[in-house]
Amino acid sequence: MGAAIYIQGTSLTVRLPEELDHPASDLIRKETDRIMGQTYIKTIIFDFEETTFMDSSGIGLIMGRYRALGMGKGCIKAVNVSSYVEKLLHLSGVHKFIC
Amino acid sequence: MGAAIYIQGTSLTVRLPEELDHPASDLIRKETDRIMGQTYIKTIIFDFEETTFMDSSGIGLIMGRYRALGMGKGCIKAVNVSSYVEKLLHLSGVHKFIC
Amino acid sequence: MEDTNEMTMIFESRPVNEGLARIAAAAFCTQLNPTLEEVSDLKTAVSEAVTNCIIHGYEGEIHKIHMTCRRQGQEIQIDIADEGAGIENIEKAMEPLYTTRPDKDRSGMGFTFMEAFMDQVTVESEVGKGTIVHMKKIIGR
Amino acid sequence: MEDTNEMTMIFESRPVNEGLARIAAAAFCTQLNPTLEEVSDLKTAVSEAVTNCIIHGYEGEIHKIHMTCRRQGQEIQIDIADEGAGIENIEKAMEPLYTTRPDKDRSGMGFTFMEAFMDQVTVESEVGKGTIVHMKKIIGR
Ligand SMILES: Nc1ncnc2c1ncn2[C@@H]1O[C@H](COP(=O)(O)OP(=O)(O)O)[C@@H](O)[C@H]1O
Ligand SMILES: Nc1ncnc2c1ncn2[C@@H]1O[C@H](COP(=O)(O)OP(=O)(O)O)[C@@H](O)[C@H]1O
Repeated sequence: MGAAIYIQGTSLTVRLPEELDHPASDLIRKETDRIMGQTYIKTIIFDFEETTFMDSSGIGLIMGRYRALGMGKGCIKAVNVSSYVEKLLHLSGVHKFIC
Repeated sequence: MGAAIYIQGTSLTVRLPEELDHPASDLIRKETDRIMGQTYIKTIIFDFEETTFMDSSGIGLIMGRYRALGMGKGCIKAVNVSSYVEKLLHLSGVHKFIC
Repeated sequence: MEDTNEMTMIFESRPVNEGLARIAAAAFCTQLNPTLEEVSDLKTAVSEAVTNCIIHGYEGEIHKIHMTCRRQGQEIQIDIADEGAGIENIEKAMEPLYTTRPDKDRSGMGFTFMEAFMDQVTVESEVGKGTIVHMKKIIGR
Repeated sequence: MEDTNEMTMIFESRPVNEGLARIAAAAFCTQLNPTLEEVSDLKTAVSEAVTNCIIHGYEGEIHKIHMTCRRQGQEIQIDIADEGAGIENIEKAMEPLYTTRPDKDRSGMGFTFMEAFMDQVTVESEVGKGTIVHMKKIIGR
């Protein structure tokens, strides 16, 4: 149900929750920022496997992490993306900086 | 999702819907009454397999069919009853005239 | 953490809205981490009260029903009100198996179920003015 | 068959109620036999409008949000309103990527998503008075 975050070397995997809305995004943002303040992270992998709902708060979360990685210096990945999440990533243009 | 009704000889099987509430009970009542006006029915089997929600409208449906069968002349059965449906059948006393 | 919350839903007395009221009350209640059984209890109680507004309060006419859900810690309060026919004798109405509409296959178990599934049920009613049912339940005992 | 219906939900501007509003709007819409995609579209649009009331309208303070859902045949209308800060320049606010809260990781895509997923979106707002978003969508095209 909730999110889970794993660190492997310089890579962070965020298993996103079922509903990636404003309160869920806020929680994940705080947790990833905390980790990135302690550990050098180069890659963030967002795993959408469980995610059945998302709104623009999820887009804000990804954009913000992209900025936090230094705008293209790091790498953002999105995996297990449903056609619905895909639609939102495209509409927002966020898919362009997913590597 | 919806209800389904089958006739086999003098026995009627009613596959109850997921939500056995007031509108659902009304529909089933009309359909069973129509059938019982045309065909001689001695046994009614209520199949709760799909039913995850019920309220007192479902109890009214069973009581009414019991009356329509001639108060104990026929036989009412309840099959695939969950513990939740069981609770409502007991609370209402309807389990006493289920044969 | 937030431990109070409130919402009111105002909807037309159409049978299709009985399910809507159940879903909204159940969704409101998820904040309290209820068990599946607690959710079922709540949905049944809400369903009884809303069905009564539609069948007995408004007798099939389309008017407004009000449902208010309030949370105070682990207690949930639900009020369901109509401005319909009202109840002459509340005590009698609350007896098991008592119904004024056996013709509609009502079982007379509505109030009995509400009382069985909630911790407290009180009814205010005035003939010609309407009825309000107050229900309370502690979640997570 | 009934082909009109209406409900209003009034709830506090707590983030936990964003999910409640989505569920209620989706449940209201089931009468129109929507596809899964239509339900997702509706939920996203409702989520955007309600989140905006909470973050921008009331800036985290707890006040009331109103959501009205109306059905007319296969059309669903949803109005979502707050009595908060209001919007100075609506045209600018509706531009993709425009946000006044980048500090809160807002993407500026809220109105863009509402417009993408609904057939019609209009906004009325007055600074210091509040904002109302009107949305329409035909279900089952
Ligand atoms: N909202 C209401 N408005 C008017 N009368 C009501 C209302 N709710 C209940 N009643 C009266 O109380 C009686 C008992 O209600 P209840 O126990 O729910 O059983 P049932 O709905 O099966 O009749 C009803 O038959 C009706 O006469
Ligand atoms: N209900 C509202 N009350 C006040 N301002 C609002 C409201 N809704 C939107 N706005 C303003 O419009 C801007 C754009 O909104 P939107 O497209 O949803 O993006 P975001 O929510 O990501 O900022 C917001 O940043 C805010 O300044």
